Amino acid sequence: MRLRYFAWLRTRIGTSAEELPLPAGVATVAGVLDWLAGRGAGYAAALDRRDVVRVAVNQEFAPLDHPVSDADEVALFPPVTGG
Amino acid sequence: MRLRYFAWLRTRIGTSAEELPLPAGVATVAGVLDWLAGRGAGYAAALDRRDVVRVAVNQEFAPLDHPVSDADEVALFPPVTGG
Amino acid sequence: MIRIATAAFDSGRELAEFIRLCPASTGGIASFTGLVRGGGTDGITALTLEHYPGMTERRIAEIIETAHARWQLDSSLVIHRVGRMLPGEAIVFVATASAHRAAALAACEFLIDWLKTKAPFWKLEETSAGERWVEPRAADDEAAARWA
Amino acid sequence: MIRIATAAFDSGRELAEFIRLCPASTGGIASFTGLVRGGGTDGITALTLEHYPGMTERRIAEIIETAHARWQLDSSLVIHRVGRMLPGEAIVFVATASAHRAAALAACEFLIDWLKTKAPFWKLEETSAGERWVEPRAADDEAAARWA
Repeated sequence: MRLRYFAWLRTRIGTSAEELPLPAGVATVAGVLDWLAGRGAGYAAALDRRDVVRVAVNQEFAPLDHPVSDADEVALFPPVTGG
Repeated sequence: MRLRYFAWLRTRIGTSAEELPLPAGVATVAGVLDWLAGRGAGYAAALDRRDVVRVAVNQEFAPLDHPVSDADEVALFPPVTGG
Repeated sequence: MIRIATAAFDSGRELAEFIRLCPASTGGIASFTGLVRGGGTDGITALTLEHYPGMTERRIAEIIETAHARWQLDSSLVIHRVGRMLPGEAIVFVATASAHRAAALAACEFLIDWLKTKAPFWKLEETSAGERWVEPRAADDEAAARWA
Repeated sequence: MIRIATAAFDSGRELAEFIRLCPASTGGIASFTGLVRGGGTDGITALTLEHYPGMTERRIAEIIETAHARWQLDSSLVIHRVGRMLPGEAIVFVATASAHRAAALAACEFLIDWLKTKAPFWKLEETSAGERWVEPRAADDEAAARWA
């Protein structure tokens, strides 16, 4: 699975992208967030407030129950502030 | 009194401006319109449909009962269509 | 700022200059450009804008004053062309600047709505069939009335 | 038309070029320019816009498609700056063209409202006190929700 991080999720996790194999049993966006939160202090800090974490799967906004597979690009970022 | 005509009121009356002494007894915008309508065929044609004639006295929009004096500039024109 | 233009002007250049003069507090600039429409079934070949020198500037100044009283604007600009112009040329340009976009956008829309219905300008269209004075549109009156 | 700009751009020049390419049927062009605000008590010294290459363009394309489905537009343009920029520089430029002004004005406002809330961009402000990621504003969400 390709993971991408933006804005303060990127700075807290400490990288903008990484390739990680999707663990067995992780099949939804919520599952990905739970799994990542356990990967270390940076991840935990980034995912501390889940209500302000947004997710895109294959570059489309995705809700927590959205399915994910190992072939997906999953991006995590805060609410957008462009324009 | 200085009279000014714009758009199709100007073309029907045949002039864009004229100086005419205000007749005795004419004291309002409505009075001016009645008086002018009797001055000839061009004026009558221009003032045929009073509901689409707008008036400004001294460059301010004025209703039919607005007072006029011989020192005023009175302008007659159709509804505006700028912008 | 108000300008009655007797020759063609370039909206892009006006917008650039307007933005250049905005204070540091400006966060959003809205603009509207009205063009002489060409082509179509009515086939306008030229448009002549008549105005009432003196009263026109005064009315535009009042409309701008109303906008500044209603919205917190850093600046505003109205340019209105007069005389004869061709399809594709700009008739009117409005720009507004504010700290926040909502004020700039609303004031820009207000200015063009009121310019269309409350400032002394009259349009004469030329088509292959001859000349005709443009009739006021009920939609313009309704648009202007929204701000009352 | 969509453009992600990595260097400063000139809204006036963009508006001029946009108008030049409008068809003969266009009667009104609305535009909005968002600037990096300077000065004030927060004293922003620079702003960095981060985006999600690929998804950002895709989302903007969808937002533009929504605008064209909702209003009769002759054309539209969105330019969004990314990277580090200074006070007074343009962050975003939106332009819309239509036969009639109401469509152009509404679509322009819609586009900027949705760009602010539905396209992946993130603002990092630099001030004398350090850097901070900009928080989303409830007013922006409310503005975007008006069009739902």
